[in-house]
Amino acid sequence: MINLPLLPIILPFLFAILLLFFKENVRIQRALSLVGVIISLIASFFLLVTVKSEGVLAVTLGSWPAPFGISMVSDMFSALLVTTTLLITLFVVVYSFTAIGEEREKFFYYPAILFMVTGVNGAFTTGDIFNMFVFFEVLLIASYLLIVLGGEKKQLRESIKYILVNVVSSALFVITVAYLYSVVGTLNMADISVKIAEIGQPGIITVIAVLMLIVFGVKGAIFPLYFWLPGSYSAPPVPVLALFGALLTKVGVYAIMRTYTLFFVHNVGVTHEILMVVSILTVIVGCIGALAYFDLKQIIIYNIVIAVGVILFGAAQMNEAGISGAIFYLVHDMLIKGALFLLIGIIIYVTGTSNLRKMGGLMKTHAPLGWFYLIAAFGLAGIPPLSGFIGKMLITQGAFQTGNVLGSIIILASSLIVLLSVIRIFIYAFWGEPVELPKTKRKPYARMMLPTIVLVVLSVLYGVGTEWLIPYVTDATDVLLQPSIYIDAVLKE
Amino acid sequence: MNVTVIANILIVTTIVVGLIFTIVTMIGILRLPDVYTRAHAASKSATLGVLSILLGVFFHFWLKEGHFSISLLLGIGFLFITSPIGGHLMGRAAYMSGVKPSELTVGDDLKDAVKEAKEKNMERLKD
Amino acid sequence: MKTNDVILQTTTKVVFFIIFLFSIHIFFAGHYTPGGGFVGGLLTTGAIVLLLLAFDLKTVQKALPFNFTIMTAIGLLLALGTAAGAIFFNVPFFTHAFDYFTLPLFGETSLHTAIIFDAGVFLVVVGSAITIIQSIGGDS
Amino acid sequence: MELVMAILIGVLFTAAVYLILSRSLLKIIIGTGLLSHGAHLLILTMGGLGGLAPPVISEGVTDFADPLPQALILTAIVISFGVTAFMLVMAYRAYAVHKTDDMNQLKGNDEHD
Amino acid sequence: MEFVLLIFLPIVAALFIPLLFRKIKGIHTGWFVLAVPVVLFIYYTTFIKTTMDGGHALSELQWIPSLGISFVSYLDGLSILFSLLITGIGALVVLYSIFYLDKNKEKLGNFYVYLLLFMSAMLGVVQSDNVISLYLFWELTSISSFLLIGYWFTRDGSRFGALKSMMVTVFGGLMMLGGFILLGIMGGTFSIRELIAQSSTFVGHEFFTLALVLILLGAFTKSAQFPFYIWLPDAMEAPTPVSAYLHSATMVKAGLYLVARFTPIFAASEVWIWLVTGIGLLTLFWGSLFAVKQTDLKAILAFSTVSQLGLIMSLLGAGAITFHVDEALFSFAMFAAIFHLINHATFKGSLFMIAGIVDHETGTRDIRKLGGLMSIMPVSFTVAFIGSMSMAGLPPFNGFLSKEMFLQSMLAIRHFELFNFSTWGVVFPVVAWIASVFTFIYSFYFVFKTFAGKQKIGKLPRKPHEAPFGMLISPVILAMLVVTIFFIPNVVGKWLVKPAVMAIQPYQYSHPSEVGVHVSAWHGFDSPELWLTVGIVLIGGLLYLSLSKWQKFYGIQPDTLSLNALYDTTMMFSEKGMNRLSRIYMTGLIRTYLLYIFAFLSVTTIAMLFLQDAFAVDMSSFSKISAYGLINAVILLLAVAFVLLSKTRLGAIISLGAVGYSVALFFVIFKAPDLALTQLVIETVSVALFLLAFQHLPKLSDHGEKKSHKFVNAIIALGVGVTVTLVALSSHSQKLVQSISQYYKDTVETEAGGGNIVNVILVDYRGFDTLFEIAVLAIAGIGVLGMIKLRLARKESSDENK
Amino acid sequence: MMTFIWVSLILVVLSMIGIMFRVFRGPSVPDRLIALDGIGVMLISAIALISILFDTPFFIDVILLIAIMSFIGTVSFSKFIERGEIIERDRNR
Repeated sequence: MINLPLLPIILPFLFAILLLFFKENVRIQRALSLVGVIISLIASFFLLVTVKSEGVLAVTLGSWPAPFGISMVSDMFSALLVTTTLLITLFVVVYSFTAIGEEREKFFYYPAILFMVTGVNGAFTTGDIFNMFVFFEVLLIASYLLIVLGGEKKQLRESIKYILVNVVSSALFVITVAYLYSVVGTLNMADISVKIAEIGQPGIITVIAVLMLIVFGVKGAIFPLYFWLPGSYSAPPVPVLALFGALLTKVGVYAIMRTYTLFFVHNVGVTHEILMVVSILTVIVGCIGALAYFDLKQIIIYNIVIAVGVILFGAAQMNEAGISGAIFYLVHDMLIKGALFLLIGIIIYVTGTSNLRKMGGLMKTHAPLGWFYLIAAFGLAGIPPLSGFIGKMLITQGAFQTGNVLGSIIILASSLIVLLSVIRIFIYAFWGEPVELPKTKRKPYARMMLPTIVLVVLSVLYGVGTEWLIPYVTDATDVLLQPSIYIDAVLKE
Repeated sequence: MNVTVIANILIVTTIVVGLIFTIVTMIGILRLPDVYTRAHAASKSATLGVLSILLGVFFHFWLKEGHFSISLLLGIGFLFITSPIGGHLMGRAAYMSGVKPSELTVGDDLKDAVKEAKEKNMERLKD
Repeated sequence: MKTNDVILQTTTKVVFFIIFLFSIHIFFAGHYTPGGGFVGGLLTTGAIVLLLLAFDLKTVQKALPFNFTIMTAIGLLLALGTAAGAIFFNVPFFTHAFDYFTLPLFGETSLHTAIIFDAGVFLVVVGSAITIIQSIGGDS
Repeated sequence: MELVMAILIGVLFTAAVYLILSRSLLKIIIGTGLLSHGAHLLILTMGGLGGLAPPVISEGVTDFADPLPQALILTAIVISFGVTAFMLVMAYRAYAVHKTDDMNQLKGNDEHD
Repeated sequence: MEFVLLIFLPIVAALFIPLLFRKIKGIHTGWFVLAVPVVLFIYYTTFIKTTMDGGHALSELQWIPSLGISFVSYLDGLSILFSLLITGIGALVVLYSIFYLDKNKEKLGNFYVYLLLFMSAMLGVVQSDNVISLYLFWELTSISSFLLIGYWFTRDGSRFGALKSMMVTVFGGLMMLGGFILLGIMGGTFSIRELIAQSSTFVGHEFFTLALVLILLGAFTKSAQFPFYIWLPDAMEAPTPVSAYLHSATMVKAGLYLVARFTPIFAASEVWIWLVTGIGLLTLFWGSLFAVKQTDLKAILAFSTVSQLGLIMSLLGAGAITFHVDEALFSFAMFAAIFHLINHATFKGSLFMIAGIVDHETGTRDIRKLGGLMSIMPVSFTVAFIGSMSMAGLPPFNGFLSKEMFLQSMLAIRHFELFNFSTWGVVFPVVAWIASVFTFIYSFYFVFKTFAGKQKIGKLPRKPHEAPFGMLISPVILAMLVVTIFFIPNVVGKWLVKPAVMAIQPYQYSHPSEVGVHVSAWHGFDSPELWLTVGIVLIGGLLYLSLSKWQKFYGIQPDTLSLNALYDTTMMFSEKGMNRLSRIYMTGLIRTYLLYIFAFLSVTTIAMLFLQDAFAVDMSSFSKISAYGLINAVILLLAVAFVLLSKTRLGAIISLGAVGYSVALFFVIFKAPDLALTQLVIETVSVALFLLAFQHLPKLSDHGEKKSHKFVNAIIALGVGVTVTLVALSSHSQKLVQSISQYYKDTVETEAGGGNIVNVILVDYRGFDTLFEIAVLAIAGIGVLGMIKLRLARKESSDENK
Repeated sequence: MMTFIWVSLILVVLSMIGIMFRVFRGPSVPDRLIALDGIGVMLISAIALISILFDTPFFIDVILLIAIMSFIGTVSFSKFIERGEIIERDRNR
């Protein structure tokens, strides 16, 4: 099956198109989107297994030889991310059945999700820099649709900022690709890597590297480009927020990791130093934000920023521990952010507010919610044996190995701030004197709990079962650290 | 006197005619006193100008390159149909949006017609 | 206010067909000369816009009774289907096939699966552009 | 020619950014329009402007303009058309709901309480 | 049997607790729980025999073998000692809690789950041979402590204390993890045994001191050393059994365990000895000083715990000296440390239980309201008396023995000649002695202010009476131990202490019996420590009697200058301060955010361009300037200027259209017919769209934007423009590699069957781009439809009213 | 011959620039529009001449396209100026 890497992209796309035919029928919408996600997920698992056994899979579309057609490349890194993406989408879709409301379901909610997943998976899989731009646009426009769908006052206000920042960053993306094309004359990522190695990364390529960092940094929300994120992400309803929080910034992070391990590896002293400084600053500003707010959504949103900083810090180390830590942390963060957003969605549903000061004593009425929240919170903070630990440990190890002592200690200390910010939610919302809750139906609560719990359990398994994942992560790390594996797979002819 | 020379003469003539009209258009648009007169310059002489030039180019491709361009002919036809209508619409739009004609204008029949129509409309709304 | 647009409406009826034919021409010419699905689709869109300008939404809807969202979806399916056909032959996605045929009337022509793909593009462009224009125009 | 184009593109970007930073939503949208024009011209310029003929196979022509940037621009044009349309509608919906196009009044408090 | 699994036994048991609590109402859940520590205690005693011979037992459970992380239960003297403390005291505490906590009023299910969780965690900490799993259990103790302190979660104090303890201890834990990772890097393994084996190679490694400091941070925070002790007094909000268990007998000793465990690795370092001894002594002094200030029974005990932990810590530091000097003089410091650790667990455990009993029976723990309970609660008094006197260091109680040894060690430090100790060493015994005086005072203060003096029964919330029998069992057992140990110190020493000492100082002993320490209560009149003790009793007694006269001097210290105030300020800052800080730059205005982005973009890029020597303009690579190109450029410029200057929206659209058309003209000039076609059509459709949308939009206005803002905007915009231009010129001048497009020109006819290369690229070579680009268009279409048709804004009341 | 085309092209472009002056001067919006329409027409001439200069027939489609587009543009602008709304929902209401 030569087209295997394409399936996780094409299948959601196909189902999204099919859903357009049944705009008004909510039941078909739900069923089809569920089926679509599950089938794609199965395909992605199959892909994961194949990549494990056969190494990097590359297919150049249209049977053209490699640098001329568009190559799609599934290495372990992208296969892992693709699978995680679909996994989270599955839970969010099930959660949405009860949480999103029938009006939105009738106006292309599910197609938009599937289109977005198409874009995300495409961006993860593509081996062509301009094609990546196209996939970015697919996921962005789907996200514009999701963020504004419903047309509530706040949504409209914030989505303008979101769309504006992203339009600017897209324009920057285009010009950066143009610069790169001008210098190396090719668009295929493997080929670019080869060409850059041939010419030994002159200064202009380093400048382009910085531009790339800025382009992807806007999407990945690094300092000082993240400012748009907290406001915009707080606008859409929770399931959308969960999807955004778990997936969108990660695409930017993926792109940075990919380009900084594949292209710009000949002047590490400059490019990766910048990346590292920026990532530490990202962690710090994320921490400030996570503490500054008393709003459930905002606290978790700022934790996205922190996580981005941590992952990129790991990636900037360019050694085995650092990179595999970054990969571990990346997947962990996708899972746990999804879980946390779904959890706070339930809290907001139960209490009718996202303001922490208006909550209290939920432990007396909603104990299971509290416990699962606590587990997820500890997982986020990297308490072993939960999911965040191993990534953070490896990242720190990698940083110590390269001698970045201060950075590692900041990363470790950031865990404390993360813990403080999420435990504050626990203390305010679940402990304390109970406040009067608005009347809510029990049934939706239970239905929303189901996918959430499974996701939390998955994240716990991710932490506990680290040993099973290590072969996969090692493969992914190898590809990132040795670009030749990737290049050989793409340019094999 | 072979074909090329004839073709050249044809081409040059048409293009020169076109150029003259084009320049006249420019002068008209710059110098005429109000919208309506300028619209007149733009829609009529400009159309003529472009038609001639296009014809010249058509001849060039047909006679010298052997490329009988249907779309060029189509374009000539299209311009011929639409250009005056565009002028008409713009003139009307100008009038409706309340642009005053030049003081040199002798009579304004449309004013009364519009007034009448408006009054009728008001009456209808009253019912 | 009721306005008198007889001149415009009459010409539009003629001009619409000119534009439409031209767009079809450009669409088919695409593979060898400038043009293609995009421009073709956009031109058709332009033609429909002209209709909308000269008449009104309701009239045009009656004249062109399509659901443009569905048209978009069909276009996407068509494009995807052409590309995905390759899956059944286990060759890389998007592998096109073409051959030269000698058809009566047209002379030697190449039949290319890319043209189906381009037709998908055409449909999507028309469908979504008109969807957008109709929605904005229909908004009060 | 590339020099002229580079400066021109710089001007386009300057104007676009200036408009994007302004307070009026309308100007911002117009600014994004300029931004995409600038980006498209840039791709073309980066491919090189020296080609002698359009990249269409015809007899006796060998020195084509670089077709690849053109294809990329075409893609980019269509995408920015879609995004602009979307943004336009979003802007006027925002105006309809918020009754203002002043970005200072459209500011969020970013949930600072 | 794989006894590593036993670490998890309490957790497994905890799984059934909520069920038992809910199903079996008649029997106090505690009875079921009690079985766990008892069984474990009995099981662990069987190892004493092994450890007495200097042996150890090992059992391993793999977790992440690829990274060298596993659960290893490594039982040597030290681990067994702690395991026995944990399970032994644990059993007593559970027994006590059965009577302390009412089975009908309390949520015992939760309580015992937390307690069992803690027990597992603690066993894990003291038995793990792998630093990573040690860290795992370490954090688990912090978490279970958090849950236990916050057990009565509706009380403000509980929540505050829980958070505080968690913040401090988790912080330490994280730093410790950093230290562990550094050790792992230095030694290439996470196993403590293997690390110890190669510890000699670490000295001088660049990370050595850093790792040491980081690990000590972990130990100091957990063991409530100065200045991290602040969490411990607030942790007293926990139910008393918890305080007795976690916050005096076991969890706080984890830090001591850690220091002891890592002594073989770090003892070589001067920093280690100074820090451990110095901070320990400072904590001892500080804790004892402030214990006298407190008025809450449990707070007194908390500060006394802090102080006693400091004592043991300083002993551990002094014990490390033996690494450098092989003199008998220093050899018993380590013994004293371990011995006092045991003693402290016995007397402090009993004292806490008594404090709980007093609280339970009188309804208050405020020492100012208590007094004269001696006659009403004789048994409690006896236990409290025994515990206090032992704490004060008086015979015939075990505290006396270890206190004497402590003083002896501190005196010995004077003779240590390395690391500047010869000059500063004299400070140690002086501080130790003063601290002991205060220890004496607070011990008396605790027991006599509560039980002696006038009865103030009227002031008590409840009518006091002696505690029920069950509640007294545990404190009485502990008190009996206090006395017993005094008489058989050397038996305890042989069974428990010496094996532990050997585990701490493997470089010195090969068998426990080699630890040449013999404990005796009487050293003769010429021993200095005897006279020190006499001095303590005399001065302490005097000061205690005049307590009311000088206790008020504590008021001198303003509240704002204390460490607690520091913590409170920090927490306040983390909420309010961060909020204020974030308000400064998170303005909610998109202009601000974009300013950051653009400024960053232009500054970094231009800086990189020149720093990296990348700026280059190579005129020869440029094509020649054509006249029509130039004219068109002028047209474009004019159009752009008109866009900027136009005052009406129509004018702006027209000029934007003009820009679009001249771009199209550029496409014509640069031989791109496809682009020109597309651009023209799109521009027209866009203009139509603009016109359509603008009928819904207001007139163009700059809303009175400030001149200064406009100026800043212009500067930033110019910066971006210049950046784009410069990079464009540079990258065009450095076309270092031939473009791939020649391939398309060569194959388009033969292999792709087309003539228009651009179109063939679009539908064939790069058809995938096109497929998703039309997807973008389609999504935009449905998006617009959704946006216009779906309007929930009408329904919602409004979120702006808040 | 080429020189002749060149000169013609320059003349056409100069006319365009002359008309551009009217676009800026106004004074009314319809003035500008009319001037723009004129520019559009001249653009057609210019491109026609350019196709001769470049010696390629591939731009001829552009000519027809500009004609179409400028017509649509003119119609929509004039409707906008006249009525403020360019596409009505139902005219017969």
